[in-house]
Amino acid sequence: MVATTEQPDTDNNPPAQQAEMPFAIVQGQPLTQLPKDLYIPPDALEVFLEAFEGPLDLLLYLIRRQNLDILDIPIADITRQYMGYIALLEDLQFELAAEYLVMAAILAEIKSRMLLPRPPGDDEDEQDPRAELVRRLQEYERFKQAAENLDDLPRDGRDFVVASAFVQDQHVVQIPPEVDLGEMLDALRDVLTRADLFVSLQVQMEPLSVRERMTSIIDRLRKNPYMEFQYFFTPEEGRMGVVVTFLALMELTRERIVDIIQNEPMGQIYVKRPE
Amino acid sequence: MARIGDTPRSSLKCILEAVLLAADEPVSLATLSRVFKEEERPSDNDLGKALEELGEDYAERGLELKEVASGFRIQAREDVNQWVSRLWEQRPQRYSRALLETLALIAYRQPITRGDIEEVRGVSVRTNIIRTLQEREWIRVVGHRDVPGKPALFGTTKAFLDYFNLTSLDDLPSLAEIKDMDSIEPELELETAEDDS
Amino acid sequence: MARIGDTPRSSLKCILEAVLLAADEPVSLATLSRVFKEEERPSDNDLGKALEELGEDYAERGLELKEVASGFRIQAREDVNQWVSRLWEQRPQRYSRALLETLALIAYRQPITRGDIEEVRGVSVRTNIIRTLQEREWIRVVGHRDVPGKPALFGTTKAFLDYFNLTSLDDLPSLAEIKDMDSIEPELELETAEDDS
Repeated sequence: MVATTEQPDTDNNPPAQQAEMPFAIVQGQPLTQLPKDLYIPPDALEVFLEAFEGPLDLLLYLIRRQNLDILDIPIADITRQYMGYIALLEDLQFELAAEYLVMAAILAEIKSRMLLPRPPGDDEDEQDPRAELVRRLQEYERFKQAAENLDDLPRDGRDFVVASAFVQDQHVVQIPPEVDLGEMLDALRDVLTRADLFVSLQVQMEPLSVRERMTSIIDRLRKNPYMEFQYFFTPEEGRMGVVVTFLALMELTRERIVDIIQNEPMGQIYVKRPE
Repeated sequence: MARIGDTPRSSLKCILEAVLLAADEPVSLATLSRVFKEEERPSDNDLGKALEELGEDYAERGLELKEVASGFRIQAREDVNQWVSRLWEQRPQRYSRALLETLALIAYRQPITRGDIEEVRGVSVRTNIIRTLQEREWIRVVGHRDVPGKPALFGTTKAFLDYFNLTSLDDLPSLAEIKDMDSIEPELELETAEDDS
Repeated sequence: MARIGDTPRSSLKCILEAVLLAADEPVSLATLSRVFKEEERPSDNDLGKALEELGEDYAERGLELKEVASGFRIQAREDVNQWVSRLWEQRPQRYSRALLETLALIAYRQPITRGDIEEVRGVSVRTNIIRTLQEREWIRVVGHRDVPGKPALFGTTKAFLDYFNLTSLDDLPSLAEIKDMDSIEPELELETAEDDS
């Protein structure tokens, strides 16, 4: 790999304005070169590497700290600096994430392509060899920025706290389900089919008004368990109403829900709720 | 760093209110005192006064400042409890087939005893079905049949008719009509769907 | 049973305040509406107006009524945060850059696969970052891309927006522009010549 052959600061010294980034601080002094005889605790380099979120982040750092235009990276220079760090880390047998080595290869490749003479005439189609890297660097940088923006947003528990009041006897209210009439009728049809009531019992076909009247008759008997027979008939309802009431009373008697009592022939007839 | 009372929003009373509502449990006077840095810490007397004012602010609100054993807390008043408690309502599951069959039989065969229903359905009717229908106020006991055990007779209620938007039981399709329906008519469902909205 | 506005303490505004403070999470307009029984249910318009009034009542208080993604909630303002935050000994958690960058990519680029994230960041995404984000319910699997391996597509949740005090993804700070490289094309050859001295 190209990276290992190149050593930092052997031939080309970096331009003066490019302050080298210290890779470690030793006794308060930034360390930019690694003295061959000095023992650096591996931890220090680990810290250095952990400061970066990967090769793109490291490259961005190298570019930004020198105020370089991201669109016009001096690729040879940046490659040399990058390789320098990689070599340094490898010298220390520091286990580098594979991504750093891949990036070293990419940089070396771009560098060599930059050296090739570009074929005259078709420079329209020929892309700058750096284009893809520049795109990736910009793309990464915008999300690095987005992450910082996200970190600055007001945050639950850090910048504000959700307010809550105490509730005594917090009990769960049961909301009854909705019922669809069709659903209920479906159920009825099923049960009647099962019971074979459709065919066998013509009494089932009686008008529902009789059933309703039966209920209202017993209801009235609840308040007054002993009532005159004619009391249940209201002339305003007409003949149909009279028939319905009569059928209801007959059915109630048959089902032994009410008693009909006549104490003497031709005497008053009473409807009585059984005790 | 801002100090107490720099803005109306950071008056002692406002700070205490926010602290009490931010805490998950009652806050003791000592803890209330501790949220202030030493150099600006109000006296217990000032704290007490501010709490009193805060309590007065709540006189006409759905909340109250309450002192309990472990400290102060702000809680919802009983006045608003009926609404607050609906926050934790359980979303309904659907009624069982057995319940719907029971309800339908009561509607069509009322007054009817539990025994009658069991006879038609061929299975016993669980008590909680009857209870659910009674709690919903769709059925009620209208009387008792004069046989041993005096079983209760059930009938439907006005609330039942209202719920299904019926003026009387006669508005229900007759059993003959039900028998002939392939499935229950769409218009019917549409109608009830509108009612429930 | 009491009705809305029977007493000042049960005015619509007071009920809403108590409900919002009693709830453990932001309350949607639909839920606010549901705490009222059908026959007394206020219109969305009335609800909106009462909420607005409530918000105005809080103008000079240490609290604010805030609408976030999943509804309305009442929260302590940043103005009083220095005191409120002293209720808890623990400092609020910090998140690593790796986690924040991953979250930012999911927020801005959703639906996105882990592979997509790795491509932009230039490093692999550790599984525990994805797990942490899922456990916090800030992200969820919204589907799978139809390519070999069917990688999961991630998206953010309402809880994510709630946590960062946002109503919708539109409220996120906008992303930086990508600049075009063509503009610097002419200087290219000159530059490379210098570099390779």
